[in-house]
Amino acid sequence: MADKRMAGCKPFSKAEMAALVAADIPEGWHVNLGIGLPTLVADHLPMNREILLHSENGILGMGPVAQRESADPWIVNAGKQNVSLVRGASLFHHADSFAMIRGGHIDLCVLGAFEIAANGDLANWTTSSDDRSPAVGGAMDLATGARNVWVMTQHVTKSGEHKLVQQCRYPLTARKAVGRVYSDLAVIDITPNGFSVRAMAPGVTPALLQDLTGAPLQFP
Amino acid sequence: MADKRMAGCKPFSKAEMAALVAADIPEGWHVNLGIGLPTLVADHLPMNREILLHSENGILGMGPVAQRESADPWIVNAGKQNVSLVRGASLFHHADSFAMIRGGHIDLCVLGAFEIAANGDLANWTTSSDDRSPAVGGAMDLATGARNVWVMTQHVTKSGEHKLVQQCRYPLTARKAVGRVYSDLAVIDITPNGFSVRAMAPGVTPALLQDLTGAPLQFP
Amino acid sequence: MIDKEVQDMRSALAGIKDGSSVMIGGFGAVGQPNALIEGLGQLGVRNLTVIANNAGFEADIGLGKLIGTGAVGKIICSFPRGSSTFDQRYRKGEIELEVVPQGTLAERIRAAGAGIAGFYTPTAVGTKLAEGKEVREIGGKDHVLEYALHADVALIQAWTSDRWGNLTYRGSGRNFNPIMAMAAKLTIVQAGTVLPLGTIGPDDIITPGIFVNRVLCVPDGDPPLASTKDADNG
Amino acid sequence: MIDKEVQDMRSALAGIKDGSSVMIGGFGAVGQPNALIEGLGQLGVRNLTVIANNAGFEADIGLGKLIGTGAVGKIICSFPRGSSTFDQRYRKGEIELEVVPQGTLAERIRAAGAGIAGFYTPTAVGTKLAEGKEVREIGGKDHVLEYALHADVALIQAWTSDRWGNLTYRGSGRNFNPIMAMAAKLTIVQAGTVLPLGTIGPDDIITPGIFVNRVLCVPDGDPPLASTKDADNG
Repeated sequence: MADKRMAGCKPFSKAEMAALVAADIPEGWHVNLGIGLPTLVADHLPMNREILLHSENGILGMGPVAQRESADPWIVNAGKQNVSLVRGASLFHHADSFAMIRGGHIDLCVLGAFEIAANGDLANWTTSSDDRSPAVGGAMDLATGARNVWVMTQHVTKSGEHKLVQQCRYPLTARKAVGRVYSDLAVIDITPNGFSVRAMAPGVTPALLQDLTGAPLQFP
Repeated sequence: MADKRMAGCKPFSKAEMAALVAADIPEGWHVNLGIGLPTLVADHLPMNREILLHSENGILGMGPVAQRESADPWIVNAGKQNVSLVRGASLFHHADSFAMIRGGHIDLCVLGAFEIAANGDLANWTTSSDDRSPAVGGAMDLATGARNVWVMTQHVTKSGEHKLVQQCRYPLTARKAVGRVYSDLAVIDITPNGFSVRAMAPGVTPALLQDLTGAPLQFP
Repeated sequence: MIDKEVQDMRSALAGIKDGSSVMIGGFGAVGQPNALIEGLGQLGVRNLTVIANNAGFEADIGLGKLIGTGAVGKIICSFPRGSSTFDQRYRKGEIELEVVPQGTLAERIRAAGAGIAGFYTPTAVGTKLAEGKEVREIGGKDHVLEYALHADVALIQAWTSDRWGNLTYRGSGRNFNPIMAMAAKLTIVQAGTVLPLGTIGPDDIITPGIFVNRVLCVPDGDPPLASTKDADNG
Repeated sequence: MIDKEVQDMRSALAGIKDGSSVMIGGFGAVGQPNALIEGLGQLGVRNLTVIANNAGFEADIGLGKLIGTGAVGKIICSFPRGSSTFDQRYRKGEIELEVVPQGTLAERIRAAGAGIAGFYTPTAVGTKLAEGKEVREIGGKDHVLEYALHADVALIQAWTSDRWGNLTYRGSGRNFNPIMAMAAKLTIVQAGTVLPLGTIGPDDIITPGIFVNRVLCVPDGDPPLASTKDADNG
């Protein structure tokens, strides 16, 4: 991002974003980490908290991505990576797995996003400019079913366009789904009054953050 | 039954009725036997045919009712009797069990009946004269879901009233459900043209059977 | 560390109050959480809505006893016959009854756990149990609309558990227990044994701990042997 | 004696014809019945409707290869990305696509197996995947009506079977297999091992044989190791 206004800012790295998310997850939560950026959260979970990772293809209690030499070829996560199981893990079929999701049993889902609206609307599965075949996977189920939906995303697109917006332009994944956004510039809650800033990356000012956001920010 | 017209007739005994039903079950069928008379069918299944018995409380592959000394207290059938499992039996929960029933996977259900109509309507769960609390159990699911529904019943009530009728007076269990009736006097198919007699007990005449039946009989 | 095991009945049942809806697992004597039901009776709460397959059997144990105390204001079940305490109160109009076909009951409970708000089933079409309900033809066949059945609390009997609440069941003790565990806000388990985490293999767990809130170890042995003669039942 | 084991691919696949709808289990490389898919490709049938989570991956194996042959006229799946053969045919308009959210896909398949004609789900409300569908408010929340998804045939990968078709799965190979086995008129299983009846314990059977028509023993070893880097996926 070659935005001059960013001079003096130290945006959160991907690892820092993942660590911020991980630090906010209470012990005992059952968590589904979406493909991409959210997957990094697994590497930052506090060792002294038991947090169970769910994979929509039928695993509760995933461990880290397996090293190639020790990988069990029969166990993959939703990103088709070979993963391990922790002690106490369980396996089940797809209908049971999405019963967990849709039934509100998953405490948290962390997803990527194209756009997040100030009312919590999420667009993360397809863009109107996308000429690939449309593909949704489990995103709609997760965004609708999880008790809490947090998004991890760069604050603006590579070309500098807003991703936190007043209203999504891209096709929705779910309405009023997102509760919190972890971007490289800030941590922002979605409240009945819209975006509310919890924390900012070093050097980011309220004025800058507002400039880079397509809807009004609250600074409580 | 003190009906003078029955002189010279030899109605099927309960065991004979059960044997008739059992003889008609092809190898490989998955069969649910209702409470009461139908339970007797289990004792008459041909030894040289593999027929799997289903119990709606989550068993496929029931064996005979267990002797008290060898009974496993943790395994009961739908009639709350202790039963055994055969080799190859499986256990599952209630929703999965009724998925088997409702999904059309059970080849045959054998039920008792208060009334069977000529169009296959079945009334077997409550009578208008019944002042006990209404109780349906799995009867409606079984009568609706099983691929074939056969009824085992006395041909008339103890007071001589018709049980095979033109139209049920008692509350229905399921519409157009029954395919065949095994009574103490005859084996009767239910066809698009109504009751069609397959076999009669020794000494029973077509005229007598028609007298004891509340809807026209075909004798093909 | 997650540890769902509680050490006494009071902790196990905390939060159940007058008017709570309570699912109770079990079919016949197998898989019934008798200790939890007994504990519930001693709480002194009233006006419970109970969701179970039956309305109990013996008057001096389990659900039959609970109903006898007058704690239950309504029961949703498939087969309330065979319970003298229920019969007495029902005849006097002291307990409300909703009879649901057994498979519809199971599916409504499963739907609640699975986030399905309603579903179309062919069961009960054209019968008095479908009266007043929406009927729709789908695929050339009539179906009744039935709704998810949620509860505040589920009382579950399991054979083994671990500290995460991963459960196994024994024999036909599975019955309604796994689906009820999914359908309640607060799922309380009476387990015969609590094993170290990891002892129950990933393929062997029937109810993952995600559905369980509390586990009370109740090594209360086998259910009584059932009658070997045929019961009047459903 | 019931013996569902067949000895060759021809017997396994008999009855699949032009226009058949075919469910194919698997998620990633795990639980995919690759031998059956290969056999299906060699049948020369056309205009198949395939129901699966993905549209295959590699162009030279499994569903990707099958699509490459032009045998598939329509695919119903949640995530058709990552399949070059699908992409090519889709851009040319040679294959029809119905995208279904993964959980709705699973539930529609399960509904077909369970005799549920339709259900109300909150997933996809307010999105373009709910366009044209009935939306109903139940319990203060909008839900979309979705229908059961049946198939003529299901191709299933299992770890072990017996001659009755009782199945177990390995690791995450369960995925769509158990529900697809319930939802098709003809369920054909590729099993790594066929064990003597009774070897698989009653509590260990995941798919009871009632859902299985034919079993072909295919001891084809482990799936390939997946990438350890994150895939573009869903």
